[in-house]
Amino acid sequence: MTTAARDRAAAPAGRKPATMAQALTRAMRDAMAEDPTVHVMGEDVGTLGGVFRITDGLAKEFGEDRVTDTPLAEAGILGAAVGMAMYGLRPVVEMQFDAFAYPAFEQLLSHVAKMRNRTRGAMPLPITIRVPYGGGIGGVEHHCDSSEAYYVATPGLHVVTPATVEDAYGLLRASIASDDPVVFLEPKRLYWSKSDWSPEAPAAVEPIGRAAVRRTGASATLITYGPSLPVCLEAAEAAKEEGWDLEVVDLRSLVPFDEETVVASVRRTGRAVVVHEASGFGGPGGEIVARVTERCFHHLEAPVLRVTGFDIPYPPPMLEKHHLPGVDRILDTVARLQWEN
Amino acid sequence: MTTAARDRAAAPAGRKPATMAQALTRAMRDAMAEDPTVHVMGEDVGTLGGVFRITDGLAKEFGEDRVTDTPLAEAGILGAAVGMAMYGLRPVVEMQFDAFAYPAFEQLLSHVAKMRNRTRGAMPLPITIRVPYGGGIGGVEHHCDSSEAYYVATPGLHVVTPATVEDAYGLLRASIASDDPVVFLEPKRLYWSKSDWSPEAPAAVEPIGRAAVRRTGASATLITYGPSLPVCLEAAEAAKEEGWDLEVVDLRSLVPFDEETVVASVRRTGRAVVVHEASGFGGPGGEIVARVTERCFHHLEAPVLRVTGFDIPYPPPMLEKHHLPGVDRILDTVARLQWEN
Amino acid sequence: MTVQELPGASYQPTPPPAWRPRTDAAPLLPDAEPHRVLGTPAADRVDPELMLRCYRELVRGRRYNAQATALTKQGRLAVYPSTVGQEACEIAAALVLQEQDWLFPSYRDTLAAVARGLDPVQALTLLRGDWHTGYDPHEHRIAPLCTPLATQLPHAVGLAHAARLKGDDVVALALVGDGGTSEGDFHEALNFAAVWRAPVVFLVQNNGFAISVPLAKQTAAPSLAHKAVGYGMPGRLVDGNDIAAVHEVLSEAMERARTGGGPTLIEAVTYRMEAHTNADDATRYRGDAEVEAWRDHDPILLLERELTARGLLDDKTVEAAKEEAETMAAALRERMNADPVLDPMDLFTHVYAEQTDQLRAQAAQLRAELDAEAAS
Amino acid sequence: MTVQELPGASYQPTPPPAWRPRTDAAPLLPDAEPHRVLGTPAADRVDPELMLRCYRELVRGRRYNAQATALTKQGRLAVYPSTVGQEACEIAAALVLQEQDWLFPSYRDTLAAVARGLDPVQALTLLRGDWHTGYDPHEHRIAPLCTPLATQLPHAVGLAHAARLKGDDVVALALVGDGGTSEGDFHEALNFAAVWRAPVVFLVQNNGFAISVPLAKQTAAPSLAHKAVGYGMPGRLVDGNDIAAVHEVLSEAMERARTGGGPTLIEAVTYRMEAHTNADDATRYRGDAEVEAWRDHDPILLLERELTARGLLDDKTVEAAKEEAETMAAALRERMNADPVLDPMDLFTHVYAEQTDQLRAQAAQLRAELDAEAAS
Ligand SMILES: Cc1ncc(C[n+]2csc(CCOP(=O)(O)OP(=O)(O)O)c2C)c(N)n1
Ligand SMILES: Cc1ncc(C[n+]2csc(CCOP(=O)(O)OP(=O)(O)O)c2C)c(N)n1
Ligand SMILES: [Mg+2]
Ligand SMILES: [Mg+2]
Repeated sequence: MTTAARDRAAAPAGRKPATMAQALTRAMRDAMAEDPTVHVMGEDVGTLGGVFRITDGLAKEFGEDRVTDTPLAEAGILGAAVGMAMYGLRPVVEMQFDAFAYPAFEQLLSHVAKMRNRTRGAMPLPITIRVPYGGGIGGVEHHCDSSEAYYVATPGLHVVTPATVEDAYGLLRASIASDDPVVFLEPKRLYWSKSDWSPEAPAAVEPIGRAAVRRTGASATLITYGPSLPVCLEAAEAAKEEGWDLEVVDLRSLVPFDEETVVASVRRTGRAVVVHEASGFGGPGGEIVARVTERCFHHLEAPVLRVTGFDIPYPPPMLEKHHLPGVDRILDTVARLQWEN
Repeated sequence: MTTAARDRAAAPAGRKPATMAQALTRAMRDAMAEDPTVHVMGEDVGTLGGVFRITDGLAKEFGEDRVTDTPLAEAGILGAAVGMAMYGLRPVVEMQFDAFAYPAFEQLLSHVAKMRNRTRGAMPLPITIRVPYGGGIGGVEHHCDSSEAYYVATPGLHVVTPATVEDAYGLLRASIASDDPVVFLEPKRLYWSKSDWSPEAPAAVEPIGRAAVRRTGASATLITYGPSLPVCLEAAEAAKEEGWDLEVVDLRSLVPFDEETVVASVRRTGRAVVVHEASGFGGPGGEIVARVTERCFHHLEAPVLRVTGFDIPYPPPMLEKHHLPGVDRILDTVARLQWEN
Repeated sequence: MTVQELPGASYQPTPPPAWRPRTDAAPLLPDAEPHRVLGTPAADRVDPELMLRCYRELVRGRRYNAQATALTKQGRLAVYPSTVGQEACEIAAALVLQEQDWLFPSYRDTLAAVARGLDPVQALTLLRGDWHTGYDPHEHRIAPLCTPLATQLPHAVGLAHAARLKGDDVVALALVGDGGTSEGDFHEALNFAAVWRAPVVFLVQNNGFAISVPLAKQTAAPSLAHKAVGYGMPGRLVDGNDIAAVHEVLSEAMERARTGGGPTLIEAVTYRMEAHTNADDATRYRGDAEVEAWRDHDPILLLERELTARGLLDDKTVEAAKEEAETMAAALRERMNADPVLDPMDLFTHVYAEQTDQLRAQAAQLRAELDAEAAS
Repeated sequence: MTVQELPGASYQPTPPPAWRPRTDAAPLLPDAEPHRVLGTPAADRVDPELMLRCYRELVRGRRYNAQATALTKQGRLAVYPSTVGQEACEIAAALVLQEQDWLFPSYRDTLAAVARGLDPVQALTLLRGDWHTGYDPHEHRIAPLCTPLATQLPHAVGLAHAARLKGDDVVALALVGDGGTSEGDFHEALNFAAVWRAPVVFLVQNNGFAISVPLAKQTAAPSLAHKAVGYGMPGRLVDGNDIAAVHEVLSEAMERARTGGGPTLIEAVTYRMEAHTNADDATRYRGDAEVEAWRDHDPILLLERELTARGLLDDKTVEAAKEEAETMAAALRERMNADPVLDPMDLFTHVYAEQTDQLRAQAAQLRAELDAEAAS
């Protein structure tokens, strides 16, 4: 069952399907309506509604003072957001694409991630940094990076990424509500994924930090997040033919990392594969493998394997399909989980 | 035996001890003397010789055109170095401290790491970026980050870090000679470590990418690099009292990662601990654990464990000792390697 | 009344010792209004041959833009950022370069690269998506088309600086947009260039917008050229649709750079007549009236008027230019209609000079997958 | 001869439609030489009470610097970047602020923070090393001392902007060094400030050096104040050792910001009389003669001369100021001689609002280690 199918199954009858993009827009809208300190800022987020239209309509509803087209300078945007947060606002910053967040890394690593700590809690920074990330949309260079490794390695940041339309709403609301800075990674290629989620009855906003078992299974666990969830669910369907009943865990947030849910699953299945688009070497997968192995060592029938992007710069559009973890590569890897033993 | 002790033991009699700082200076000097395309640039590297005096004397010997005090702007420094490399020079860039390399991350991630790839090899960038890193010197905030996770997660970069005086010379020479960009991480607190290494007969320059077994042992392998090597060697000495004979592997380069040397060691000992100063979560240790576990699964008596910095912003000077991996914490962790089984 | 005579001030105040008034010869403030040549007395001094060459290039450039946009509709290009309306800047930038000079284009400037002599298919490779940079930058001395805004500017400075150190007669010309001037890299590059007196020229094409964001939200400066003042370099403001003016101002700056006079910042006032790219909807942020107002200030039109007034533009010339443009377009269309030949193994070939063990293993994995696929 | 009469130019050229000459009231070019007050007719207008207050503060500030440097020698401070010679800027920056205003200091500006009312022990916490920021920024509205250069500037802009949006009467004053002006964050902050007309004032203390690098290697601009031009904000050049001048220029800028006039960039020309920090060896990059030349332009001396000439400085005042300074220094010395109370568990307390499971486990590990250590 694909994500969309699952979502449809779960939703009450009569709802119109909504896209992840719409759910994100609605999350910001509701947060802004509820809390006057929420401000949206970034390049083209106002009049245009963002290059992905995720902020569509917000400037019209809330005015330019709360939804601001900034000058074109990412360090300036995030740095200004820091100052605004110091004064009690809750900025929601849009970085236009993954690689265009890099100019803001000094502000992110040296201030955003550390300010609460530096001031013994006196100056928390409730900033949400929305970053469209990942590939699969035929984007040219610098538009498809999976940059989560940088964020995950930075203590003081939360790193959240939705894989379903419901979560796009719920997790973004929770991120904006968080008193800590959140890097909110939006899987570009799921922007137009749909479910019967309805903006009229948005899901309850739960705190970030809990993984979700998206499919139960007994043979092995696929651990994944964001853009790779639909691929893993598809792989799990296909695996049935091979006689494997795969469990699929959607991490939803990389920091905090829900070790308990993951460990419980892997202890049960005894085998696991971590799947993500980011390059393998130094990517989040290594961390997950290390933790899971430490906690599940005597339950494991085989080493925890990974299916990830290659250790290369993101490829040009015409070659990206070879780079991205696909169903076949996942199944090939599941097959390497020492089933004979 | 400490590194210095080892180095002394290995060196021919009659040599005067030299510091790592001196070996680094000498490496640049020799590279510049041999190759007129080598240029050194950065903040305070000229007249002052750098805040750590690593470029001491170079401006005097080679002139300001080749050893340049730049304006204070790290993206500008690295960006200009890119242009210089495009024209055939071999820039050696000094970033004054770890955290002050962050402003240059866009140049590093989007250009330095990718230019060879983007141009199908037509425009390689032989740039060496020297970054003093890590703690243990009582430095205030932003002066002690272990930022290697960011570099390691960026395909296209080599990431090299010496732990001995000899390697400081040999690896820096090799890095400058490399046709690829190298992030050369200098462990600040080893700058004043000494050995009988002599600038008169510098070690042969071997290509980067090979780990070194710094101490052979049979009970378990400590996998480490840079500032943590002396700590691991000390721990290995202390472990003898507990009856453990520890092998110590110095990675020397994180990218390329010498999997063969590490795997051979762990297959032999059956147990391993990865030790580094960088925060554990998302740090290089997870990658190492994942790879080693995959390759050594059936040789392992226990999960590969890690001793790392905590998942916190680098602490203030008076508290750093609690954060840094020390001998006791390493031994406590070795003790957890399921010796009873 | 002098200071000394003041009640209470019985000593001689001195200025701070380290402070020295600078007396650079370079003009401090840029032109009060955009420099123009066409339709002014200055046009008289322009070589008719140059004007006619510009005309042919402009016509070709316009046709190139149309063809590239057409290719997006046919799915042959993933995306195309048009320079319709900005052709005068693009062409002039290419024409003022000597053989050994370097061009540093932004992602929008494929036309400048093509006008410099780059094969248009190679220029469009990035946007077609079969590779990133479609050409060897050393061949025509054109740096890779640069997408992260303003990041190419320090490269231009570094290259120019390196060339000067080597004693080579090389000037770097770097192109950037109005939006790009807000980035930190713009600032750092211009500062380095001025301090190093590097032979580099910065051409800002102020086309009114950074995607949807108008200049008024980008800067409060009197002009973007005024930014030169803060770096201690000359700043020039020029009508970016007047190709003779752009050519003149650029040539002067190139000459100054070439003869040791250091960098120049030039703002060319122009307008992006089409949407940001084919994927953009410009009606969301600007009205037709504004676009229409610029039609009468079209770079081709301005030059046509001048040439006509001077009796330099006969039907034959017009026809020949059109024909040349059509030939280029037809060839481009045909070549772009062929599917590019792809080798997935290229993914691993140019990450490092020598493949790491890890990459070798990954390449082997992909090879095996491809072989299996081919076999099935 | 008008354009129309030209042979060949038979049409009316128009400027590009979108281009409008800006006619801002703000002066375009900063002062031709550093603004001065002391020893000039302008000094007459300065309130004697203010001058005397400045005098006491300068003397205290000088003593604070001496005490802090002494503490480094006793190992009570890890490092101290002195502001000897720059006290006029530090003090004036504190004095022009109203209660509700915010100060954004760089790592060097502990004196400004102390002069604003911050407990000196809290100001020095960072440099002693028991924690990072030693105070609650909200208490005195002083942002954390900022080490990554120029990164505090966008914070100041954002805070000022937020306050203005809320309708609060708050101005942010941000301090930065001459070296810091080269960073991209400087550029981005000033541009944002100007575009948003944020109530923020930027004070550049041009003390001649960025560690070892002199201004001439930092910029080729006529002055750092000239950088204001490129952002469309007023730029002022002031003698940074003339406290009355700095106070005046800062006050004007603060007032302009407060009344909706937007940001100002001020360059104060001053000199770092001591090494970069106690760990630095200034003899490597500058000669004694240069330092000596500045002794006669010492901020305290300049003010003393003025006060003496006006008969405002009697022995009693001098003594009282000295005594006040000694009392402060003695108290600081005594308090800094006590070992700070440390709790290693603080490492985990303020990483997030709520500890993650991972951090809880790590805290437990350290707790156990500490307990074991205490038990052994
Ligand atoms: C560092 C960076 N941030 C954001 C973007 C996304 N982006 C692409 S083009 C563009 C607008 C550029 O405007 P301008 O500099 O005026 O150039 P123009 O498009 O008008 O040629 C933006 C924001 C980018 N490419 N690089
Ligand atoms: C981003 C960054 N790069 C480098 C440094 C290291 N550093 C500390 S102070 C300093 C010089 C600063 O000079 P200036 O801005 O003139 O301030 P001053 O020290 O004179 O007060 C440098 C390079 C830093 N703190 N931050
Ligand atoms: Mg533009
Ligand atoms: Mg300075």
